[in-house]
Amino acid sequence: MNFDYSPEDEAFRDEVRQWMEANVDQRPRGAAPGYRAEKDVQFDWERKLAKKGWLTFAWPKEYGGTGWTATQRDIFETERARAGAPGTSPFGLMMLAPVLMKFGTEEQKKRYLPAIANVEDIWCQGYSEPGSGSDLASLKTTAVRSGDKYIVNGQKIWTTQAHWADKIFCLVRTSNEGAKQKGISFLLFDMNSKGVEVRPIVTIDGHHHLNEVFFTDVEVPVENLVGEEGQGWAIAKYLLTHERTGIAGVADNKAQLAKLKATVARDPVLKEDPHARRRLTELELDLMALEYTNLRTLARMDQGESPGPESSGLKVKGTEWQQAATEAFVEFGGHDAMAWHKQVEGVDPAYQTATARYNFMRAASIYGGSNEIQKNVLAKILIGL
Amino acid sequence: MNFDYSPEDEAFRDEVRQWMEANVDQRPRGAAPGYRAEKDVQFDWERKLAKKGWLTFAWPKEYGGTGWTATQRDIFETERARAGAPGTSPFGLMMLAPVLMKFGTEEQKKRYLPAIANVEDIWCQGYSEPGSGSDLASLKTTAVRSGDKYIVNGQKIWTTQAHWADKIFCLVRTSNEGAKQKGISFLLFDMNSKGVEVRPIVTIDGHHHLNEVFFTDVEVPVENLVGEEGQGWAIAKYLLTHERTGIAGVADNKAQLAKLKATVARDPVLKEDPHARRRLTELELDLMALEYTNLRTLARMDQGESPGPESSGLKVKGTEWQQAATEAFVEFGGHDAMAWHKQVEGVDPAYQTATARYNFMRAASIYGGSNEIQKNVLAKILIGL
Amino acid sequence: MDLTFSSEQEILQDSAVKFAQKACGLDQYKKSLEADGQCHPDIWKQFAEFGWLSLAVPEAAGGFGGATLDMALVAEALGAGLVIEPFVAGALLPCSVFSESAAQKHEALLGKVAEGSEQLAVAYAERAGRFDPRFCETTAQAADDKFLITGSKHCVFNAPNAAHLIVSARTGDTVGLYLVPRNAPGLSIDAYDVLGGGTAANLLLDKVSVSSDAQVGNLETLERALDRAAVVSCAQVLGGMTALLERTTNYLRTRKQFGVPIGSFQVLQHRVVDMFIEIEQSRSMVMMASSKADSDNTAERMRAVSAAKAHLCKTSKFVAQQAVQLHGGIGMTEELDVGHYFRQLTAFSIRYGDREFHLSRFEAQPEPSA
Amino acid sequence: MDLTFSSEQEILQDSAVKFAQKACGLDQYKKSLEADGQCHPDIWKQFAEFGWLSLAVPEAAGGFGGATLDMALVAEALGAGLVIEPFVAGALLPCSVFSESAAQKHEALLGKVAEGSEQLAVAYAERAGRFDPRFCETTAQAADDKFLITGSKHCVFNAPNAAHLIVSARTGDTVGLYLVPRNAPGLSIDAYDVLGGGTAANLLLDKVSVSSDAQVGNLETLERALDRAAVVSCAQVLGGMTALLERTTNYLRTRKQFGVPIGSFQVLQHRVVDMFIEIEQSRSMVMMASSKADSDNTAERMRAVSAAKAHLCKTSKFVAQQAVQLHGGIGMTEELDVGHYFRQLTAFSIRYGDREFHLSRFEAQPEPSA
Repeated sequence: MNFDYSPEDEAFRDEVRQWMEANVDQRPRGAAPGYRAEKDVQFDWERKLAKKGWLTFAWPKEYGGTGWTATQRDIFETERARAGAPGTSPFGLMMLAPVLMKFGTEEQKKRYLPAIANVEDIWCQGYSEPGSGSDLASLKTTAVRSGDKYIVNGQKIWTTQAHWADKIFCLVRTSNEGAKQKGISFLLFDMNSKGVEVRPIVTIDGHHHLNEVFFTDVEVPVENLVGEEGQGWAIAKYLLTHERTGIAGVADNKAQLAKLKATVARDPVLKEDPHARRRLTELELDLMALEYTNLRTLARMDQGESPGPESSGLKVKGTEWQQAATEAFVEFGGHDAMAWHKQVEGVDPAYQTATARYNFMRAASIYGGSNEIQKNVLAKILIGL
Repeated sequence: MNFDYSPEDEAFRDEVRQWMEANVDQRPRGAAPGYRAEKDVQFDWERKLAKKGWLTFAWPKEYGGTGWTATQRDIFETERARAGAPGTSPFGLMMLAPVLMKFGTEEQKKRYLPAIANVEDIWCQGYSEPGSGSDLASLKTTAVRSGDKYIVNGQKIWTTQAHWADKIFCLVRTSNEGAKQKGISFLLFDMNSKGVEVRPIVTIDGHHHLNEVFFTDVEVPVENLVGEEGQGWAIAKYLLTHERTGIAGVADNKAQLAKLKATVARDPVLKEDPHARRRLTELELDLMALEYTNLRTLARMDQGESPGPESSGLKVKGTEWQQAATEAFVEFGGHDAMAWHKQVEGVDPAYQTATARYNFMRAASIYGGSNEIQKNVLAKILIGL
Repeated sequence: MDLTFSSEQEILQDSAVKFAQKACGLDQYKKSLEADGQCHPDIWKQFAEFGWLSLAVPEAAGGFGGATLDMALVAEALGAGLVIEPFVAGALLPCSVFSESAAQKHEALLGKVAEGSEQLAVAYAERAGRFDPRFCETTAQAADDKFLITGSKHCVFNAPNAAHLIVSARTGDTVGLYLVPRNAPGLSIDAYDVLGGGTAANLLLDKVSVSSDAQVGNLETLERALDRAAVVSCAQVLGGMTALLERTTNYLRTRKQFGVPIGSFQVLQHRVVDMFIEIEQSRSMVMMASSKADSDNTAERMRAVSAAKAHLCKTSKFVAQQAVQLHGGIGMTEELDVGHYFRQLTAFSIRYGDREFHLSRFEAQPEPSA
Repeated sequence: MDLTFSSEQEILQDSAVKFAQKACGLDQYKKSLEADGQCHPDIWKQFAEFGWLSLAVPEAAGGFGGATLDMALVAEALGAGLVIEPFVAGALLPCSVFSESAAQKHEALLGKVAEGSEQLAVAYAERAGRFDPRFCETTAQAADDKFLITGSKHCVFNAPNAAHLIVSARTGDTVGLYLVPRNAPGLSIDAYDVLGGGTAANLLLDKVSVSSDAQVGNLETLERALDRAAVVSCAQVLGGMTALLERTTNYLRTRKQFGVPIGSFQVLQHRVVDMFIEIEQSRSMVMMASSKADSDNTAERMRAVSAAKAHLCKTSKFVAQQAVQLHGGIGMTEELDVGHYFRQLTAFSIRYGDREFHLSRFEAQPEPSA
């Protein structure tokens, strides 16, 4: 048993690192996790990756992906985060794409996958509704079949990058019969369809990442249904279990810790403070535990196995860590973290956006299934009542 | 608004302190909270207090008590703990006595109260049963009326000092009709009655404080019923809300903190360690919050009011503090805390019993209504669902 | 021990609570954010009319000469009302740094503060000293009957709104406080809005000349005033914590998921209980510190204030985080007041010393005899 | 990256798991507590027969010369089985301190350890140094072809059972390890049982004379061996944590209150989930440290071991406390194994360095390049 990388993996790491060093724009951009990059920064970067053939780093070769192992993907992400580049926007690449690969028709694959791979289509995800958060299956947005179209009415909320997106994949209700999960379908459509309206939600970091999206008699061709009617819930669940390694955010967390340590090291007061040092140590140990837990999952996946029980806590622990780290930035920043939405001269760049990131990162334990919901699911497995 | 003690209270404190200094045996006895004093130590001390007239410090004057204000009682407890003396055994003095004062017949008061005040009767409490812990109302021990007697059958558990006790006050089931709470009655009887059997329970501190008590056809005169048949649950609830100030254990906690600080101050390694210092500081701040919360409750009671909402968290926070403090003793002790049930030469007395106390103190968040149950009750009040 | 308030204090509290309920809250807060210097003139005017701006002005200068507790009672109500006007930074703190003689000398200025026509700000922190008022590298060089002040000051709350700044500066071993007009030559101001509302600035002072009677206080009056500011801020944040608890219990009663109010889930119930318990413990600390903030025993005062501030830095964060978590997505938005309280509570953890500063200061005080 | 075990390791693990399930548990534990030196001869004999006592004996001395991981696999099973026999303190740790040449020289002694007929103990800690093996005020004074050892040693685990003690002592700037017969003149032993099972002693050495070939190792071999002991103890306590989780989930399924299994209460459900998550994180740390405990890079080794030990000191306490809490009263008794695991987990937090020691040591290591 060892955690050593193979010579091939080490060579791969070198290659990625060199490329990142040559290609990542080093201006600070506030592109750290929880504080999304600007639209042009995000997609310029994705186009650069696409040109290199690395944008689809998580896709299998048959769909034009890299076909990398789980370990290689993790190395790539680690080097990407280390270089300070933003993560790829997940909605098309990591969420819709695997769904289409598994459930899509040939026609759908041909139509959508290349446009994702070439950063032509920007996607967003229509899941949550005002009345359906943790209880997602109670969603009410309807899609009523009418000839060769669905007529969609309803409202989605918390829709990240809806204001940037060309297209949306949506969970909609096609039936009210039987169990509520059974009436849900998975539908794709254009954001510029008639009847789609996007309203911004400004979050407590003072920025606009999220939106409400309203649908009024939106007409969607029936061929935009993925899978079958009523299969939407199964598709959503498939997606949840499909990719678990990214969920802990280890790659970005490691970059955050390195940044935090470097910040303290150049802070004349904090670098001598045993309590600040101890806080870094505790963050580092917790991150090591997370990192090696993630490696266990990677090793299983490289062997073709599913993620083991170790992976179940990754989301909970990963988001707790991210929240603790952003909190540390604020506290280390002190007065330098007080300025709101203004770059003040002389402030360490690490502290510049500290409060906005701390504020926004509170969402990490809410979205994608709150940590309370995660624990409900795990409890069911452990206790089985 | 001020927290200053009146000159009268200060004079009272001086009086108590002087008496304690003159009368508390200073040999270390392991009589710290959570690690009960030996029987003779406990009751020799109580007899000394009784002689001084201070054993019934929480009783009203009409029953031969001191009639002290809540603040005076707190001062007394603080000075008692500061001097290193054990707290009074609560079962007769603090639990049965107020029940009898409120619900007892004149005959019962005359028969039992003086014997409690003179340390002639040692009492224990028969509440919990193997199947009835948090769900106390489900208790199964039966008392069946037969002429002028009740015939008691069943089993109690976690009975503190049952092996010392002359008498027991018991919740028993006199009816299976209607709501389970309605069939419970409050009964007193002798521990040397025929059919009472006491079996020791050794706890994880390695000591015998607790017992199982078995009842087989125990005959109890009907005049030993307190209140009426079916009133047992109401009596038990009265008792729970009767005395809330002692519950946080502030007096003993302050003595513990002083001991912990003194121990660190004479430890050549720890006294220079910023992390040990910080841990003491955090304990001290948490205890201050608890102490001043307790003072708020005392001030209300001195005004003749009931304890306010501030008092609701005292048990939860108080026991958490006690557990944190005993844990600190173990960690500060290190190797010196490893010896099990043996006094090893050269070991600081504070570390001598550290692990046993830490182990036993885990019970603090379990007994008297676990902290989870406490929070259920509070949630009902706050949310009201 | 007497934990009741005087009748004057009850009136003060009552009027503040009513004002906050009637005139404040999210809508007013949004207007205040848009107002000049994030201080809405209507609100400030009412502060003056209630007499709150003279609470910290010494009687010798025609003020109310109030106790810290008086100010805490007002601040708690303002905190519950999401008020961002600079009650502490613009009036209470600066008025409290004046020595008695200086207050008399500057009665006119303090009168303007009391009537709401001028604001002040205290410039004591320097970047390299974090929160410590004793760290002062800014110098005041005596020259003829003037002082020349040179150095930099960090995160001076309310400086952009202040007609005069009160700047700490060292002459040899002594730190004095000097009244500096905002437009004094040699003074440059880098202004910014701050987290949770309000403004601040970083200052550069290059041989700023002030007259010899510009000294209005010293390190001792500064530390006493900062302690008062810390306690009053604690009271203010306690108001915010209480408001968050109320919002959260309401939300848990009304928000339904899975066909039931989410308040029926035990994990969320216990979380609310934890918030409640922390708030009650915090209230005790605020009462304790309020009662000792005006003590002549400096060590006792510092112990009490640092204990309370350090404690509330922790508990306010917990309450703010849980309030957002229990509200879920809606708690993350600017639409609800919850997120704005969250920001204010976060800002509190930095204002007038963070937990680390106060824990260390607590540790530096001599132990009281017990 | 290869997280599979070798076939030898799988066999080792398999035999240990089966042995622990079959021969160990609460009944055997109680017998062991009553046995001489809290080490039951039947158990120890089987340790020898399985070859576990030779795992740490160098091949050069006829042993297995195993990796730390081998020992960790056995220890985890023993921990799950509530075993108190001194696998680490009496065999693994002392056998690991021998330098290669010393091991050859003392092949006979090590052979006896491997066959289970003798036990050893390592005396390195001193009260004033807490857990630090570099703190060594005990001296070894060279005299003719002998050393005279003088000083005191603290909490020497398994010393009461040891035929020979391996004592660290300083000669000038160098710390050596010396084999001292238990009955050596000048050596006095204050023996005691320890929390959670096992024995220890405090030693006083007054010019204890040993021959010059009694030196079996040095500070470097001691620290390496202690790191191994720490990792193997982590594995052992991981076994205990896993057992506690299993006991607790079972109890939650079967214990009824208010007419339902208590496992239906969400707060208890989430508590069990927290235990599970901490255990999985801890397992990752143990795997990490096991894989690095034999590294030639001392800083890497120390970082890895201290990270794991510090982490498990915290998580094991959490798991132990929650297991007792969720069991309620019955978890507080000696009747159930839960309370005994609790004691063992508490003892673990002290053995081979507490969290504070390992956090500080972690901080003292140079950062690896990333």
